[in-house]
Amino acid sequence: MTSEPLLKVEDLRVRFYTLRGVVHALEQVSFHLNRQETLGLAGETGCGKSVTARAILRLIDPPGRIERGAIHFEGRNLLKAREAEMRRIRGSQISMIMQEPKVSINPVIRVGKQIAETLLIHDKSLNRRSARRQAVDMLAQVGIPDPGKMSRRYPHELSGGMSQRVMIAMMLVTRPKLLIADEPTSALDVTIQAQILELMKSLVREIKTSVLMITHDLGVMAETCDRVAVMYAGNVVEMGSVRDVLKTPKHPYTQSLLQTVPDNANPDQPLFSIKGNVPSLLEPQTNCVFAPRCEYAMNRCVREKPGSYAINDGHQAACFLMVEKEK
Amino acid sequence: MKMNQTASHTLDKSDVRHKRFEARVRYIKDSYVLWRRNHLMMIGTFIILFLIIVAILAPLLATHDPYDQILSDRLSPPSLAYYFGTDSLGRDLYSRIVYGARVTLTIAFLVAFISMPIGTVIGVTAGWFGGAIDEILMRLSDVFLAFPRLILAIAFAAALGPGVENAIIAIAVANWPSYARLARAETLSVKNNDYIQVIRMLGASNLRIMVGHITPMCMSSIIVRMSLDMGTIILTAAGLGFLGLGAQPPMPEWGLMVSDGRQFLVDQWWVSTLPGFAILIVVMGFNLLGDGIRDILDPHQRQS
Amino acid sequence: MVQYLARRLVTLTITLIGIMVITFFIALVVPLDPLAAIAGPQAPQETVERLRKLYGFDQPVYVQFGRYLYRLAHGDLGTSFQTGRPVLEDILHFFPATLELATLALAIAILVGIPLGVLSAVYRNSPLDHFSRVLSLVGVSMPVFWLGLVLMLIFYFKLGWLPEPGRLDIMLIDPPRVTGMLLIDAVIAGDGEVFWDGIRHMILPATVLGLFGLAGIARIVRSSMLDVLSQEYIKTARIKGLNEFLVLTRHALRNALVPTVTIIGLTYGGLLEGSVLTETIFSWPGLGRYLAQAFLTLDLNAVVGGTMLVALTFSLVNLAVDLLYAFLNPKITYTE
Amino acid sequence: MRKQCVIFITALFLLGLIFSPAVFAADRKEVLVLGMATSDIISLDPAKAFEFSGVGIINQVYDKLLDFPAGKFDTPELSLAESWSVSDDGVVWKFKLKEGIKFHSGNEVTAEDAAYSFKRVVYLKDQPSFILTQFGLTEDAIKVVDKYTVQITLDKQYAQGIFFSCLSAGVASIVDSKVAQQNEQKTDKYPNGDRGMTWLSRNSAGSGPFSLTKWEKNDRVILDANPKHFVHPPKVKRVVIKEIIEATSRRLQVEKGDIDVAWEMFPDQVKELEKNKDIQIARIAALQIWYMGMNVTKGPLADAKVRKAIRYAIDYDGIIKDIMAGAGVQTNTFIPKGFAGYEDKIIYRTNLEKAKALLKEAGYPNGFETSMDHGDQTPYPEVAQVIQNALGKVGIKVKLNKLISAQLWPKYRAQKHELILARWGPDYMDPHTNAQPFADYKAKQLCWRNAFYNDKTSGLIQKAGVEMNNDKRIKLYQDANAIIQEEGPYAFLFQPLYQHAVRNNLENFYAAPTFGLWKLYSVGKK
Repeated sequence: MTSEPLLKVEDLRVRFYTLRGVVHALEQVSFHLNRQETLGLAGETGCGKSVTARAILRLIDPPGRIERGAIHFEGRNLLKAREAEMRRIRGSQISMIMQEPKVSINPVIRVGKQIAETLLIHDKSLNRRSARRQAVDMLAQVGIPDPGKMSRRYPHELSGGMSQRVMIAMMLVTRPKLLIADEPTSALDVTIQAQILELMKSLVREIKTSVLMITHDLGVMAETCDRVAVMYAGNVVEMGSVRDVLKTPKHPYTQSLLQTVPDNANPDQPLFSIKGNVPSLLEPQTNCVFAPRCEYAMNRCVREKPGSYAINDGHQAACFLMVEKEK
Repeated sequence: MKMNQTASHTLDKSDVRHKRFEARVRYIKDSYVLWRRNHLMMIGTFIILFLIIVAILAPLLATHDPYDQILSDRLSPPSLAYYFGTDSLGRDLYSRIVYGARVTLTIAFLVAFISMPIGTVIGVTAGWFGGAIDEILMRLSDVFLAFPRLILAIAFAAALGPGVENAIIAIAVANWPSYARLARAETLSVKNNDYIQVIRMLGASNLRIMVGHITPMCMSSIIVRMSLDMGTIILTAAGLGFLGLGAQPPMPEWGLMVSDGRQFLVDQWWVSTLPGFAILIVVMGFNLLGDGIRDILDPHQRQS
Repeated sequence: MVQYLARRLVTLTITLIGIMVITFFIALVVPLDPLAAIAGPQAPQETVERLRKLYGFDQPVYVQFGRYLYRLAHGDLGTSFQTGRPVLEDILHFFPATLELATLALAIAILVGIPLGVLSAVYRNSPLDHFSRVLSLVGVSMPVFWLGLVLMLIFYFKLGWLPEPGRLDIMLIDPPRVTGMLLIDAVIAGDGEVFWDGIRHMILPATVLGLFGLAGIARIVRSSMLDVLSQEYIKTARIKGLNEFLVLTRHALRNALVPTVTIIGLTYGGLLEGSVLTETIFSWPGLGRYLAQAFLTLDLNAVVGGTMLVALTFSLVNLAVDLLYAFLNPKITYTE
Repeated sequence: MRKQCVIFITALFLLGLIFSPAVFAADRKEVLVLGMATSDIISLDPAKAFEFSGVGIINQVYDKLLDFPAGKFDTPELSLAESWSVSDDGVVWKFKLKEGIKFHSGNEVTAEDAAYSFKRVVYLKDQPSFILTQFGLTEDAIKVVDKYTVQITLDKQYAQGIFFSCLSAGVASIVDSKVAQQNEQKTDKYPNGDRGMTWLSRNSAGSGPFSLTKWEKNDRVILDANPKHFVHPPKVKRVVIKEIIEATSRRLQVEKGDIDVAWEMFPDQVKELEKNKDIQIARIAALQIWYMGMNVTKGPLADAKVRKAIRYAIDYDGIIKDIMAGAGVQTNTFIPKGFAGYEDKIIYRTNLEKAKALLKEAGYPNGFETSMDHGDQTPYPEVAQVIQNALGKVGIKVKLNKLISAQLWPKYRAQKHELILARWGPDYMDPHTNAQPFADYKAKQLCWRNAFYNDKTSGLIQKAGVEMNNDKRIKLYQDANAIIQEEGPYAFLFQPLYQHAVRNNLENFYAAPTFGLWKLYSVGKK
């Protein structure tokens, strides 16, 4: 890792000021993503994966606020960038594939037009016709049959898989440097999931894009990602190469998370579930958020908040156990 | 094992009840917060409350007898003797406006509370039974809906003879279809909910379901509709007054006062302008209130 | 599509028949005597009796109704007492003026209402939101007849920005009647002066009427904008890097308009109705006043004919709106 | 491509707009613009028109055998007729027409036309027809003696004053028979020909100072001058009568100078207008009597004392000074000021004591409850409320019913009212037109509607109807009036003033005491 990473998120904190009080959506999020690698962002739903993604694009809707931290993209801090600058970056440098393709595509505009639009707004020199042509080519690339005809369809006329392909086309047509994929497959049925993942893989390779793959599906992660960051209740608790994290998980949460995956080898073994509930994000976090559910919890864990400790090159975890071990 | 289940089951139940209670409390709390946040709605609420208070306390607030003519003082401008001046018959405008609050409220509420139930019943029935009944009832409401309201009101007022009571009936008649439409739509949307189906399987009678389970579901949107309607009702009444079909003199009805006073608009502005403002403020109030209620009931609002 | 249209037209005719029956009987159960109304206070008794026979009011209700149906079947709406002309002729004569007025009013309502609605949705709960909402409410919160006079007083009398009430300047000769809509006829006749003067005369009444429909539109635009803005595809648009303006116009508004068109349809009906009062104030020779007079003088034929026409227009407008709705919303295709 | 198209079309359109403005070929000075409420017009056919504005317009368009010139309202003068003669038994009348007078169509006015005009009135039997038929006129009673002489035979002798003023009424207008016949058509009401009624309702075939160019209902009436008129060629080229229902709007427009005359201003408006030096007020007492009818069949009202008490209780000053702002004169006679026989002695001045006393005598010391019907146009409601207030002071509780005309008149005709506030205007220019309805119940008019079946008054009126000596005739009316005032079913209130706001640059504009008498030919513009 000599060259500086494409994306470097440092100590990001996002809070939502709602009717019910302050929601600590992101408390302590730091990770980096190297060029042309795929980083998986894992964790249960509601742990802040999507918020992170939005924060990177600086699209946190009110009443949410980015309170502190830095997001370095190609060296410059996006949190400091002007809005106009951000707009230029969105869609052309960083783009994002949404979870629910069917609701994420404008229902009243023909898909071809929507894809072309991405091009047109970022390349003023481009004229409509050639934009349309590129859009159609892109549709072909994402493996949509008869792209010419399809480009004139309305979203509701497409199946879920198709829409997701369109979504991908819309986001990759500008060949961005970073693609955020927010659970790109979770809304699709299993058979299609594989195809979509395959498609993404090949495209990414082809246009040399780095990917931030958000998913709660460890399987998906295992097969698509180079590195993994595990999140819990607004914190990155463990980060490292896929192998390290999945084979030798260090953080108790990661461990229990892995245990929840049903083992196909011996099905008769009872399903494991983490005891206790996800903590309410309303309380301010002064301790290790996982402590209440952690079987190794020490009294230190309920008193202070662990920093993240390196285990070996690139593998780190936010847990006092790491420190204890060294002693 | 078995026992264990039942245990967990009972526990569930109480738990659910508790949760539901909590939810309700939180809902009310949120509503309050939203209300506090929605300044326009607060204003609206206060306007209407004020109107109601004025209506109730009219005899205390009024400085003169609203019917008492002092012809020597006719058309005198606002002064300490007559806060809002006097009209073409030398009656104290302030007192008339104060008493007018009663009339206006009566009209608005009567119309609403006549047409709303009718509309709801028809709408729910149509929605619930569907088929021929639905067709007939909806065609009927179409007929009344296609009638321009004022024209229908004129027709009825002309038929029944002018007078505020008839104006009320007329407007009510012109008014129910909008509720029917609403109620029907709501009914159709809840009709096929599982729990309705369950109740049905448990053998509840149509009437019971319609009254006990469906109508309540329609209420929220109907209430919104009502509060938004109030304004229109008041204005329609005023319009009828203008055409000589509404309230009759010497009744201190605002619309009537505006239209009777309009020939003095140029030189004695107060005669029609002040009751005009009264109408403006009240109708505005009802609208703001209605908008507000709608916003509060709207889930989108609750997210933030 | 065809099926759908057919079905709509059938229901429409049913509605119309219903309306006819109702109006007819309303007008007949009236415990008054249209004739005495026509004859006025002075005409001697025998005159009244003679006229009664002449108009066939000596017959029992069902006979009159029967006759009416018969004539209607032959496309004859009967003769109006007010004008002594065939009702159909009258309606065709008065309706265009109202149509023209209402249409311009609607245009105003839309052009002002939509921006207001969008503004208050985007800046929701901000002072701007409050301002535009109150503004849009002012129009519907005042008795039309009063607002009309006040505006006339200000803009015509005091400021003199706008011409006197009426449809056209006294010195101008209205163009040959083709559509009956002054502006259109003026264009057809290529008569610029009349056209512009006509517009200037129309501004005031159209505004008063427009304000009347404004609030409804602004309100629905606001709420549907709020709804749309919370949709995923808006986020997508932002992710694509569109600026807020494009997001609003190209992506949000387009969707928000879908529910709006229905309201616009209803509003149009409302305007035809509001015209009754507006026309009286601005001495506008339209159908609204004709109908009101008809009711006040119990001009039966005119009442029934006129009401049916208004209802017909109203229904047709709504049909058109539903079709437009289908056009705006690709999800809907009218194939049963 | 499409874009270019649009541009091209709009361009054409705009070009079209710049072209050829069609303006009436005269300047504003030659156009007289009146603003009034004309929505009552139903037809402009002399044989049908019976509404105020309708009759008023017919007066400008048609000539009659006898007529009242502008500003003179006492007795009709010869107009189309050059001379007349009557048989000794006073039944056969001959009228000789002036020669060489032309209709607007260019046809000459002949006895043919006169006969035709009268016959069609009799034939069409529409509202105003009674004005002629009351003299027993039938179609064969009207004969053409020679080209310029028409002869009319009545069923019996009638007072000449009555007959002549009827011949000067709008219904007696002389219509261009050729034009009318050309436009003859069959209608369901007149299966064997409508004598051109349908056509004449919106066109004119007269010889008067103006010809009807256009009538747009609820919009305007346009009259163009007939410069060749045999006595009264108009001073202006064109008259536009603009429909403006709102009095306020009329007033604003006259002050702005957009109209030259604003018809019938409300008293309070007049007060303000008098401050404007560009405006003068043309006022004259209308031949119109505002009265309150009391239905003799309804409870206490049956008692003459009660009716008298009510007459004493009414607050006349309140009505005239405050509501009418002085724009009215109290009257205690059914013969209006302006007609021969008018007596301006006031019998009833407000006197609550007397009223109370009378009620006591009648046996209603604490008054009673009753109701009053009245119209919905200002100032009816105000006047009604003042009366309500006044009667309240003597214990008579009055419930007011504000009714639209469609409800008011039927109720009145059916004798269903208790008290009713109404007004009466003459149908032709002779006291008889008031005396008969007010005092002769056999005429099935006001007297009958209020169920005052008094043969004494009825007899007096019948007698007057045939009395050739005018002074004797007037005396009979006055005797009848004395009785009516004492025990009759009316409380006479006042005669209003017609008050029109007139721009200063108008000359010779004469307010007329009734629509039947206004003439516009005299009006000029500086």
